[in-house]
Order: sequence, then structure tokens, then C-alpha cells
Amino acid sequence: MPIDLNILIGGAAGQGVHSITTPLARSLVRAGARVVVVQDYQSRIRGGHIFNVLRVSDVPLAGPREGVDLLVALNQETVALHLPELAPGGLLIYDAEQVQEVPPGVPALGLSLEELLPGTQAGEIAVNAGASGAVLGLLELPVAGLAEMLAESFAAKGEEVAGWNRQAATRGWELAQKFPHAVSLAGLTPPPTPWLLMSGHEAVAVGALMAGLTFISGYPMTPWTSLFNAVAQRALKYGVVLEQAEDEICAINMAIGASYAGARAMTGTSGGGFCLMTEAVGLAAMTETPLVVVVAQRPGPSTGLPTRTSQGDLQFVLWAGQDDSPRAVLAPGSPAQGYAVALKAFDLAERYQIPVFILTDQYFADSQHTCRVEDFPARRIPFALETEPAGGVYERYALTESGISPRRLPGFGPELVVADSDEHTPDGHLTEDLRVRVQMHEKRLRKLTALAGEMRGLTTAGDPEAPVVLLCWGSSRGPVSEAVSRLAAQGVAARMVHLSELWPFPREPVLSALEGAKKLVVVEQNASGQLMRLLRQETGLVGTQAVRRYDGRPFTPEYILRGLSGVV
Amino acid sequence: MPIDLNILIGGAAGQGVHSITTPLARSLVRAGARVVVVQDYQSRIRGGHIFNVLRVSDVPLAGPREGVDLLVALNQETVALHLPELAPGGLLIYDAEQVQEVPPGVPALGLSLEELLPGTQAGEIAVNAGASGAVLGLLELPVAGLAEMLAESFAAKGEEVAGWNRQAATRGWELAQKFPHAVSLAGLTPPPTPWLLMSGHEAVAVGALMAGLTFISGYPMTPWTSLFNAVAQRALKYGVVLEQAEDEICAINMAIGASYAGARAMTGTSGGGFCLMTEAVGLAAMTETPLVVVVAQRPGPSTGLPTRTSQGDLQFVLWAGQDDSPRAVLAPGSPAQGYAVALKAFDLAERYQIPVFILTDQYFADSQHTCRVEDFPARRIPFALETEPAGGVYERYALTESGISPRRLPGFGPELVVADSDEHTPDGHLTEDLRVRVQMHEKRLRKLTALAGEMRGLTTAGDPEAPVVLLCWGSSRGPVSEAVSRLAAQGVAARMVHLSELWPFPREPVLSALEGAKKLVVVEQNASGQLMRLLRQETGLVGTQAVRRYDGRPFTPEYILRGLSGVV
Amino acid sequence: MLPPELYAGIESAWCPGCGNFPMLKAFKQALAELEIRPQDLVLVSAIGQSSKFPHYLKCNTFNGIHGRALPVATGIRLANPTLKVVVTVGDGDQYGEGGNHLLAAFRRNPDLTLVVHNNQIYALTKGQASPTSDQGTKDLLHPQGVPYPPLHPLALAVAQDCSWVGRSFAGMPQHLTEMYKKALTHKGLAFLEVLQPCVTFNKVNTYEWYRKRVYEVETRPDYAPEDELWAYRVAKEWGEQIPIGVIFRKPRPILEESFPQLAAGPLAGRLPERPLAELLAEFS
Amino acid sequence: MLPPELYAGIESAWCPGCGNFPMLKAFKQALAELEIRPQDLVLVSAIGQSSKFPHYLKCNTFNGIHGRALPVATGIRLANPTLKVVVTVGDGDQYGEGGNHLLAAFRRNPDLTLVVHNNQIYALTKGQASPTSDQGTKDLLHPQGVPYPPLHPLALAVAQDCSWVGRSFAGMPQHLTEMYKKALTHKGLAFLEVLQPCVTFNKVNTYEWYRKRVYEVETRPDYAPEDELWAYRVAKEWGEQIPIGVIFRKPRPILEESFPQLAAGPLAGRLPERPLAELLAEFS
Ligand SMILES: Cc1ncc(C[n+]2csc(CCOP(=O)(O)OP(=O)(O)O)c2C)c(N)n1
Ligand SMILES: Cc1ncc(C[n+]2csc(CCOP(=O)(O)OP(=O)(O)O)c2C)c(N)n1
Ligand code: SF4
Ligand code: SF4
Ligand SMILES: [Mg+2]
Ligand SMILES: [Mg+2]
Repeated sequence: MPIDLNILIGGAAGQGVHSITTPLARSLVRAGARVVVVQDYQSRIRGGHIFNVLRVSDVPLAGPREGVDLLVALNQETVALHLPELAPGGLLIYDAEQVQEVPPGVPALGLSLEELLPGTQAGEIAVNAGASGAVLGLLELPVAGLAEMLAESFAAKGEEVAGWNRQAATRGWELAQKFPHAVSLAGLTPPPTPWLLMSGHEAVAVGALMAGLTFISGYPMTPWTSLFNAVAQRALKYGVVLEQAEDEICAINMAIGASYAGARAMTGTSGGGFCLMTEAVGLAAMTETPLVVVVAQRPGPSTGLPTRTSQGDLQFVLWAGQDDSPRAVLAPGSPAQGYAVALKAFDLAERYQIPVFILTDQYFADSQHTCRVEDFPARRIPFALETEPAGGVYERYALTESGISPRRLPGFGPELVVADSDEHTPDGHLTEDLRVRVQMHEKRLRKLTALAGEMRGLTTAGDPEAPVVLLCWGSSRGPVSEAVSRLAAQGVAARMVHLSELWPFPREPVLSALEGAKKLVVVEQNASGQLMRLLRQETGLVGTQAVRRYDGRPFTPEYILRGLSGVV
Repeated sequence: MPIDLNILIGGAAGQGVHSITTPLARSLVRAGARVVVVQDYQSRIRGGHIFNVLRVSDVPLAGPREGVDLLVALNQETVALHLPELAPGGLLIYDAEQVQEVPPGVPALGLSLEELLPGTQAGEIAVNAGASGAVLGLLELPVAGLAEMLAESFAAKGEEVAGWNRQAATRGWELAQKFPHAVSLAGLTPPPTPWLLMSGHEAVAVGALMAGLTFISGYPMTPWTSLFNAVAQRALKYGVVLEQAEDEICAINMAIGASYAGARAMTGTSGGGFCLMTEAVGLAAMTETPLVVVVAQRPGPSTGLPTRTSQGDLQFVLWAGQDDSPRAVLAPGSPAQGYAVALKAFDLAERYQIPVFILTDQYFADSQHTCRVEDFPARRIPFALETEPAGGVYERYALTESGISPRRLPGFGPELVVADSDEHTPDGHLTEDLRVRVQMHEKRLRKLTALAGEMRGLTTAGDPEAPVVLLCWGSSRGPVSEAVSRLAAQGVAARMVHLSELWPFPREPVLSALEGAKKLVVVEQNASGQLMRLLRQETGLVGTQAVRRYDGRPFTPEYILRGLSGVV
Repeated sequence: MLPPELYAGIESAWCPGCGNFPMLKAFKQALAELEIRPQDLVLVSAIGQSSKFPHYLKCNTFNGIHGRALPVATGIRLANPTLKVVVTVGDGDQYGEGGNHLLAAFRRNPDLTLVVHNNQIYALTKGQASPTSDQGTKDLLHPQGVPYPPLHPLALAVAQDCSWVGRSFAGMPQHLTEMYKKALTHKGLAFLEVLQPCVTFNKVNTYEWYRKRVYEVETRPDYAPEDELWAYRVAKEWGEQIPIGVIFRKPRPILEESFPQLAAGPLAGRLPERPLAELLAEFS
Repeated sequence: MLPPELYAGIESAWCPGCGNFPMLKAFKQALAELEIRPQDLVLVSAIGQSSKFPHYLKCNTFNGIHGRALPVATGIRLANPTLKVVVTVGDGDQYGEGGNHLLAAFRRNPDLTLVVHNNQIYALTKGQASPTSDQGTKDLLHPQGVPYPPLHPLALAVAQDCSWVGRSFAGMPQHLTEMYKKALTHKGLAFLEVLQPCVTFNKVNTYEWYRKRVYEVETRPDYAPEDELWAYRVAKEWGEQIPIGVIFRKPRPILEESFPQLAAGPLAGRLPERPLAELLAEFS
């Protein structure tokens, strides 16, 4: 039996839940464990209740699961809320200064400053470091690496604080030794090439950088911000111009301006901000300016639940902007896919001169997964520019069979680049000639033909012949694929079909992937069944069942299986 | 054979094409003719080429048709562009000072100041008045009414100018007498109750006023502006507060504020402006604030063709805003329907506490149709407010079976009205309780159930058993119904199914209306087939053929029949 | 005076020590002293820490979307001019996303109070620079510091003839209460900016930082809030000296009074009978 | 000097007599005198009669959407600071829909020229009041007249330390050419407002109306465009006396220079090789 351990670390915002999670998770990965970390937080800065769940295994993990094996509680509320989830044989580690009551009979390790760092002023951080050390101790892993990591990350606060962290972790580790080691990771060997622990947005950022990103503009909005931050941290080093805009309208128009002038450009936002960008989506399509737009979904309508997850913006993104215009919509299902999708997005935007969307969500954005370096193959996205002297007249929007016209950059030769949001002639000037209108409108939409041929991005898992098919998209891939494996383990043949490329809809690949489906369960994180509608619209196929979640939490295999009970 | 005459009046913008059209059209209607006027204009103020077509008949007209029987040319370009369309037996009336060349053999009446008002300084207006008079003369209708109307409309410019107009019209009428009267309207009798000549947007404005509109905010944008203007002209008289906003974002938020505080509120815009409103569409849905939003379509993407017509915003409006939220989408097919739809929109918004959309377009907005007073039945839209003292705690968003909660207004009692764009508790305060989230999200979407039951708005025409069905929506109704009649005249059994209520999709009514269809032709003014997609998504039915127009001009029966050639 | 407890709202989600707390307290005190009943008051906010303010108060509330409180508030006033309307929003909200509505509000001069909680930071989104962040402010998006100077909101207001402009500081509860009272009793748009330390994300513009710099502008010997040039000069002061108090006053007609339609009172619930025949007759 | 014919564009769709014509002519003259080649110039506009300007000129053009020219132009400058970028838009466009970007542009100070064609009206949409329409202006939407005073764009610019602020008048071709030249040669954001009569829709603010009122500000004995208070006072003048000329100058670092990323020249077509292994190593 593979190891499968869920560690829940909970407390109030500001208590250091993240400062425990990250070093602990990284230590585990370095030791050779597979780790998935999911974050659950509120739209506030201090107080309230937040928690991270680290799922740890010795085999690859698809995503999170439910249940708690080790509960690290930084306050009483965490005990109250999560102790009921603690599995038999589980252990509670708690901050003895914050947690007053532990129900009798619960195996528990209380940590206090007193015991961890007697005679110091270390305060809260000591308990946090101690708890991380204790977890490693319980799992029979050495603490030295973690202690070093903590010391390093507190180095800026001086040698004393760094030292406190080192000691507290070590002391926590020792204190854990007196507990039974229900699960041991002592047998793990560190991978020869170190594994990575990466969030979805970090992977998209790396993909964008590898695609040659040189310009990004945006406005803060959760959960998009984490991607913007991930680029910002690397912007100076890698020569990316980054500008914080006064609003989302500016952000997208600025990116369009930069792209028109030759930068490889990107912007992004979340639902409410995307509303403000929709007008310029049409502008990019009309002026045929390459642009990558990230839409990081969260539950709505309106402000909704800012820090939660959702897949509720699919149809909005598909049709955003007045009248018909070409676009591509991609939605990665894992960090590795996020990286690949980012590269593909820039490639499609460049070659088709269109806006390309990457649909992510809070779960995809924040959750960290163990990845291998090999999952991130290098790829170069060349420019698709006309650079030969035009000789005669240059027509930015020359009518072509593919719908793609020769693109040039202003200032790089005598050819003038004229772009217009009005309907225009081939040389870019506004026109009221309605025959030209028809030609231009058809030219732009014609791009979809070849583009459709490039839409694949289908992942299947499970028994390829199974009559039960779970169809899903975007970030739900991990939980759905695990649900399929669990069904198999229960003797129920099932398979997953996952779409990471949604528009132009990959009609043929989907039809052939769905062949033989008797029960077609569409699994998605919205209340109305947006993929189910899209599927019917594009193929005529009707989902026979649905599993939907819209409470703002990500899917788990358990949730999906509950949803399927009675169905399969 | 009924009379069916097309009069095309063309010239440069600023030459007075409209000043001829309106009095002429109104005179014809008063005389007992049925008239449809369509406008074709460019996005400029002076110059270029614009024209109006008056279709005149002694039987009811569904809409415009192609062809020209009488050509009134205010400049040479009009002759060049439209003379080829002139039917055999047709006549050209032209401004002899502007038109230098009339091809030999064309029956033509040139009008000059010289001849119309010798010895005066009347200038251009004389020719315009003269041309109107000449048209009436040709049609054997008396000129007195027209002359009065002209004199009245120029009264502000002084008695002399008024007199000139009167005289020029009369003189034009006389000059026409020497031409053969191919078509005579002399046999018409004026209707006992005067008929109306009304545009779609005027009818929606009247409907909104009758629905109790008390607040409107907006920002200028063609073709929405004409509706805003129509309300503005009547605002002071009927007690409507009107505010021109600094942008569309303000316009919709201001209307939401007004509605929250108890005004019956409306806003509107066109494509690009609607993009900017999408965020607040979600706000209205989330705060459950009644709101009517007019989206007057024009060709895109982006700025596109500002003064032309389109039906390209259907899918955008259906899904605009992040995540799922309830709404209704209506799209009238005639002025009378525009009036009824406006009343219904306010009624639905009020009772369901949702945003309700009226989708119009430039053709619907500007074209004028002959209507009867009986087509505008009075209807009262009461408020749906809770006014009894609450006694205990008042919950603005109390969970109910219908999804509709008791609405109150702030300041009208001790009950506090708390509205929030965040997910909220029944009393309106923001919450991170994810069970409450699920309840609230389901509550809001539950409104769609009853709402769906109120969606009818299906119009059928033609042979109810015919295997050929032309399915259409919104403003295309007239041309499609005429195409069906013409098919019948050619011995081809066909029928029209027209939808003026699109969301929640009237699934059952559509399915039963489409029963027996062998050939299902979806007729719409966009390139990608948005209704065709919606139909498949909602019913599984696949349009077998399509007639689509996207050059910015409205459908004509001829265009549709050409599109059907080889099909039926 | 009404009891301040009358306005007790739900429990707050702000950080301990946040400048929003003294603001909430002072605001309740001002309401109580002015005897503004919860039911006659509408608080309008948008999105940000500061925009949660109305929830922590007992009153009618419209908590709308980011940057758009002013249009909503103006709409409320135009539907019911008998309501007391107060906008409570953040610097990022009003000066960033909502800048265009600020410009328009100055022109319109609706009779409402606009309170901007200026913590010189986007707090709710975790500490990005806002339009009022001082030049050089470092954050995750500006590791080299914000390259350009901040907006000057008060000078903006004076330049556009805002009818009442003032500033206060969350660290001076009494001053704050008085300023709230003045703003609330002004007829026309009262724009009150409050320096509101964010103890979590803004480690530069702290209580101490402000306390060292603020001075009560009424104490200036040349105090002349009706003199536009004087007000402009004072409004532009920022740095070693930060003026607080009433900086500018310019009596102007209010928006609502330009609508004869509102003379008969609130539109709220008004269902006018309209003469259909007369409406249609225009088209015959 | 280059020949002004070099810049001949497509035929215009403006009304005869429109103030945009002399602007077009003077602008071409200025370009020719400054020897700015079409290929090195990008005109950025939005939507309105004035925004058609770039089509009637031979140059690179980005004619974007209503109100959003400044963000596009700033993006262009940030991608290629070797391009000469000029924004040509209307009063409705920039002061109405685009007001928020104006505020931000003043702060950013990108090195570009912003020309606002101020005809005090929304012309393309057929004559609605714009933010600069004088109080009392009647139109279809305001049969009783606009109830509130206009925006004061130049005072707004001064208050936000815009690095160059000027005004000219379409009825004075030579003044206009000179002002274009000054704006085009300023380093940083040059904000030039041009009084541009709309002969079709604005029957009040005509050539004559403006001609009677404008005066060249340089002729004032107290001329001091580097003195902020002086500039503010002059920028606020509107009515019987309307100042034209260079009103404010405040040297400031430009946006582009705050990006070391741009030191190596345009981003345009730059395809940097990035070290994948190094990028990934951060996550191990
Ligand atoms: C359209 C939109 N864009 C972005 C956001 C994300 N957002 C929420 S609050 C906020 C900034 C808040 O800053 P401020 O107004 O200064 O309030 P504070 O939290 O500092 O009190 C932002 C950008 C949003 N909710 N909506
Ligand atoms: C988002 C959006 N809203 C409204 C419009 C309609 N519109 C086109 S031009 C214009 C105003 C133009 O006024 P101004 O900028 O002063 O230019 P002018 O025509 O006077 O030169 C408006 C409102 C639009 N194109 N896009
Ligand atoms: S983050 Fe700052 S502004 Fe927000 S509650 Fe905490 S201290 Fe206050
Ligand atoms: S409408 Fe006015 S601004 Fe537009 S072209 Fe005509 S005169 Fe010029
Ligand atoms: Mg703030
Ligand atoms: Mg203008």
C-alpha cells in the first residue's frame, strides 16, 4: 500500500500557517515524497480561519483528497473545526499557548515556547518551526534540511531569530519521537534530479517567460495576483517590462499597445476585472494584435467569494465582446500543463494574431504540486513577422486564404502599420464599404478553421473501453482522474476525458474520445453546467449526469464519488 | 394587386435627406398609406452617402424590400449609386443644382430654386420641400397637409422660411402633374383613428414610460442614443430623472443605485459600452436589484460599423458577467412588440429582482413602421415590494422556495436594507460560510425556474404544417415573415417561427413550434450562427440551413429568398 | 444625541490595530451626535478593507463593486434625496479604479459625503502600491520602488471646485469625529480623506509617521478655506508637513436641485400614471 | 525640413469648416519642420471625429477604442521608446470615458504628446454635452441645459504635476503649429488642448466666440510657466478670457527611463533566451 497522508495546518490568518507549510512541503519533496498542497483562505488579512492541507505520498499524486491524518492547530478554532475529520490513529499537534482545550483521548503533542526555546523571546515563530520539525520527526525524516531552510528564510531578521528557528525545529522533531510513528517516510530516497514544488500560476509564469514574454500589465485581483507576482519577482532579471495599471481597462489596452509595437505581451485578471477587459478583447481581435489574457476564476456572480475557486467563467470568456471574433481558450489541468499551455498560448496568439485566453482558477493558481524537471520541456516561440521590404504598398490586413495577414512592426521600415478598431480596408483605414466589411469579417473568422485543427489537449485516463465517462476541463483534472482510479479499485470501469483546450471546440477529438460512452458524467465547478452546454452546442451530445460543485472549494475524489453514488 | 412602392431619398449627410423623409412619410400615413422607412447612414456628420427608403402600400407591411420605384437624388452620387436599381417605369426626382448629369432616357424631374421659388434666398430647403411635394403629386395625394407640416417644422426660423417651404412643396406638387401617375394613392381613405409612424426605439421608450420608468442613465452611443433621446425629450414632462453619465460603468451603477433606492430604472448602450457594463450586470444579479438594460446591437467586433445593424451580441449578453447569474433576455421584432417587451422587461425585473435585457439593433432602432393605436394596449406594472412592518428581523435575502426574497426600500421604515456584491447571509452581510454560499447561489438561480415558465413570445406565420421552417429572432421578424409569404405566393409552403424572448430559453414552446420541420433554416444577422448554436445547446435541434447577413444592412425578403435558393 | 451603540454592526474582519477601527468609532460618534437614525442613512462602499466598513455599522448599505461607489451613491440620491448618503471607500478604490467617477462627482456636486480611507496601499489584495503610495514605495510588483509620484487627490478636488474638502487622521479620534460631523452637515459633496494606517502592509506610513507630520490647518494664521489659491497650496502640501482639517469650501448648487422631477420628493415607489393616448399622439 | 505633402492621408470625412482641418494642416507643418518621418511616428487615437485624425495623415496608426488611447500609447512607448508617439483624441473621449487614464498619465509622465481636440461637445454621436460643455449648454439630453460647471482639464493637469501643459486654438494656424512643435519636442508628457470649433453641433463656442476670448499667455507681464501657483491660476481661467500658449512646465523624469529593461532598446521583436534550468531551480 502506498503511503497517503494528509496533514492539515490551520489557524487564523496572520498566525503563520503558510510559514509552516512551505518549508515543510519543500523538505518532504526534497526527501523524495510526492506532495500536493492546497490552500483554503478567506478574504481578510488577519484572523478568521485558514488552513493548508499537505497530502504526502511515495507515489505520484493527482491532487488533494479529504480527511486528516495529522492536524496542526495554531488555535482553538482549528481544533474545533477539524478534529472531527481526524482519522483513527491520527495525531494532533497544537500551539499550547493558543489551544486551551484538547478533548480527552486524542493523541496530541502540545508545543509551547517554554518547551521549545526556554528563556527566549522567540514567540509564535518558535511554535511554527517546532510544529514543522515535529511533523518530520513523526514521519521519521531528518530535520537538518528543514532547520536550515527556516534559518535561511529568517536570516534577514538577524542571526538570533534564524537560530531560534533552527533550534525550535530540532526540538520539535525530538519531541515527536515519543509518539508512535504510524507512517514512516524513512524509506524514501531523494530523487537524483531534484523535484519541484510548484503552483499552477508559477508554472504559467515560467511558461510565459520561456515563451519570450517581454511585457505584462495588470491590476491586482485575487486569484490572478499570484501570477502577476510570479512574473514581477523575475521581471528585472529577465528583462520583462511590468506595469501596474490604474484599472483593468488600462491593463489590457496597454498590453495591446505594447504588442502592436512588438513586445510579446500578456495581461490577466479575474472575473470582475475581466468584465472591464472585454471591450479590448474585441479590439485585439479587430486589430489582429497578438495577446495572451489570463482569466483566473473565482466564484461569483459579482464580487462573490474572492479567495475561493470556481469554473464559472467559461461561457463568458467564449463570447465576451460584441459580435463574432476569433479567439482561443485554453484551460490547464496541472502545473506542467500550465507551462505547456502558456507556451501554446503565446504561439497561437503570435501566429494567428488573436487574443488567446488561459482560464485558471484559485485552486489551480495556489495549489502546489510535485513536478519533475522533465515535465517542462524547452520550446521556442518564434515571432511571425513580415520583415522583407514590401516594395510596393504594405497592407497590414491583406486578404489571405488563411485569414492571417503579414504583420509588421511600426518603426522598423518605411512600411506604415495602420490598425483600426473600426471596420477597415486592407491597409487599415476605416471604411464604410460594406463589401470590404464582409471580406474582412470573413477573413478574421477564417482563422478559426486552421486554429481548430490545432486544438487537441485531450487527456484520457482509466479504462479506455469503460462505458462510464467523466468529462471535465481545466483544473479539475487531478481530482477526476483520481476518482476514476478509485472507481477502478472498487471494480467499476470508468474513464476520464479532460479538456485543456476548449475553443475552437475540439469537436472531432472529443467525439472520438467519447465513443462508447453510456454514462456521460460532466464534472465541473459551476452550478449551471457550462461545459455540458458547450458540449451539446458543439457536438449534440448530452451529458447524462453531472457532478457540480460551487461552494468555492476544489473538487476532491471523495466529492466526485459521492456525486456519482447511485449513478455508477 | 396591392400597391407596393419604394421611394429612395439619397444625398450626402447634412443635405436634408431626413428633412424630406419624415414629413413625407407622415403625410402618407395620414392619408391612409402603410409606410415603412429604413435609414442607411454612415458614421460621419456631413458628406458621404446616406439614404432613406420609404416603402408605401395600401396593405400592411412587414418591413422593407429591395428595389427603387421613385428615386429622389439630392446629389450626383445618389444618381450614380441608385439609378441602376430604378425599376422600369420608375422616375428620378433630383436637385438640379447638385445633379449635373442624368443619363438620357431616364424619366426625370429636376427641381431648382429658380423654378420652385423664383427670386428668393430659400436655397437647399426649397428643393427638399419641392421634392416632397412632387412625390405626393405623383402619387395623386393632396399636398396641403404636407405643406402645413413643413411650415410648422420651420416655424422657428420665421414666417418667411415657413412660407417658402409651403410654397416649394406646392410648386413641386404641381410640377409632378406633368408626369404619368404610374401608381395612384388617390383611393386611400384616412384611417378613422390616426395611425402612428414610429421607430422601434420610440416604441420601447413609450413602453418604458408606460411601465413607470422614473430613472434613466446612459452615455451616448449609436444606435442606443436614439432611445436615450426619445426618453430625454419626454423626461421633464413625465417626471423621469435622466442623467448623462461620464461612462457606461457609471451609467449602469447609477441606475442600480437608483433602483435600490426605489426608482424604476433603466440604462442602455451598444456593444462596446455594454462591455463596460458587464461587471455591474453581475452586481444587479447579486444584489437582486431590478434593472432593465437595453443593448442596441451594431456590427463588430470592436468599433466595427457604428451606424449599421447586426444581431451579433446574443451569446455575449446571455453569458456576460462572471459565474452563473439569473437574467432574462428579450428581443422585439417590431415597434408594437418593442412596446410590449419594454413593459414585460420592467415587470420581470420587478418581480424577479434581476437584470432584464432588451436586445435591439440599428435597424430596429431607426426604422419607422406604421402602427395602430390598438397595438399599444395599456398595462400597469405594479411594484413588488414588502411594505408591512417586519416585526422581527428583516432579511433582504431570505431563503425562499421561489428564490425571490421580500424587497424593501431604504428609508421607508426601521427595516434596514443591506445589499452586498460579495456572497452574503440572508440579512445581506458578507460571509465566508460556504454552506450559506451554496444556499444563496441556488436561491438566485432558482428564480430561473418560474421565469422560464413566463417565456413565450413566439410568433408563427405561414403554413403551420409546412416542412420548411425559417427560425429567427429579434428585428428580423418582418423580412422573414414576408419571405415566407412570398414563398407561399411561389407555391412553396413555408412558415416562420420568430422568438422575441430568448432567455431563459423557451424550450417547450420552441420544440412544439418546430414540430414537423424537415428543413430548419436559421435566419440571423451574424456570421457564426448564434441562435443556431443556442438552439442546439438548449434543444439538441440542429439547423439544417442558415441564412446569415453581416454586412451591416438589414435583411430584406429578397436577400432571404436568395439565400434559400437551392434550399427550398 | 442618540446612543452610539445603536449603530453596532457585525464583527469586523480587520487586523488588530488597523486605522479603520478608530474611524468606525468616530463615525458612530458623529452619527449619534448628529442624531442620524440608521434607517435614514445609506452607506455605500465598494471593494477593499475600507469598503467593509458599512457592514460593521447598523444602517442601510449598498456594498457594490470595486471603484463604483460614487455612481451608485449618486443614483441613490437621485432616486431619494431624503436619504443621508455616505460613501466609504479606499484610496485604491476611489483614486485607482474609480478615478473617473471622482472627476465626475466633483462636477456634479451631489449632496453626499465621500470618505476615502487613505492607507496609501491596496490592503485587501495584500499590499500593492496604490495611487497615493509615495514614490519609491516597494512592493511585490515594484521591487525597485514605485517610479513616479503619488496622485494629489485634495488638489484635484480643489481644482475641480469640489464644494467641501477636508482631511483627518485616524490617530486623532476627536479631530476625526469633528471632521465627520462637518462633512455630514455640509450641503453638497463633502470629500473627506482620512489618513488610515494599515498596520499590516504599510510599514512606512504608520501612526507615528503621520503623527509626526500632521498639523491642524485651522491653526495657520493665513487660514482661508474659501480662498481657492490658498486651498490649492495647502492641498498640495505633502511630506514633512501634512495638513488636516477643513481645507476648502465653495458653496455651490447641488445636483439634486437641478431636477424639478425631484421636487415632489423621492422617486421611490412612485408609479406615475402616464397618458398613453397623449404619448402615442406624437407619432400620428 | 521635410515636405508637408509627405504626410498626405486618405480623404477626410469631416464637415467643411470644421476646426479639425486647420489642426491637421498645422500638425503636418510641425512634423515637416521637425523632420519627423512618417515611419518613426505613431498616432494613437480613440473614437470621435477627432480620433479620425490619424487616418488623414500618413504615419503609423493605432486607432483604438473610446477613451483608451493613453494606455495604448503608453504601452507602445514601453515597448519601443524610439518611436515618436502622439495621441489625438476628443474632449468627450479623454475627459469623459478616458478620465481615469488621464489622471494616471499625469503621474506616469511617459514621453509622448497628448492632443485633446476640445470642441466642448460629443460631435460624432451628434452633439451631446461633453465634460467641457459650458454650464447651461442645451442638447437633446439636457433640454434645460447642463446643470453643472465643466471640468477644468488644464488645472487638473497642473495639480497633478503634468510636465508640460499648453493650449492653442484652431483659428490661429501659426500659433497652433508652434504649439505642436513645442509639445512634440518636450521630453515627457506634453498635454496640449486645442480649442476646436465644431461648426455643426456647437453653435455657441464658435470661431468667433473663441477668437474674442483667447489671449496669448506669454504676453502677460507676470508670465511664469514654471511657477505652479501662477500656472494653476491661469489654467483655471475660462470665460471672458481664455489663455492660450505654454501654461505650465515642470521637468520630471520620464516613465520609460525608470525601466532598466528598456536600456537595451526596443522590446520589439526581442526574443530573449531564458535559462529554463535556472527558472525551475527556484522551485526545488
Ligand atoms: C474590478 C476589480 N478589480 C480588482 C479587484 C480586486 N481588489 C479588491 S480590493 C482592491 C484594492 C483595495 O484597495 P483600497 O481601495 O485602497 O482598499 P483597502 O483594502 O486598502 O482598504 C482590489 C484591487 C476587484 N475586486 N475588482
Ligand atoms: C465605449 C463607447 N462608448 C460610447 C461610444 C460612442 N461614441 C463614439 S464617439 C463618442 C464621443 C466623441 O466625442 P469627442 O471625444 O469629444 O469627439 P468629437 O467627435 O467631438 O471629436 C462617443 C460617446 C463608443 N464608441 N464607445
Ligand atoms: S490589512 Fe491593513 S487596512 Fe486591512 S485590516 Fe489589516 S491593517 Fe487594516
Ligand atoms: S460634427 Fe463638428 S467636429 Fe465633427 S466634423 Fe463636423 S464640425 Fe467637425
Ligand atoms: Mg487602501
Ligand atoms: Mg468633442
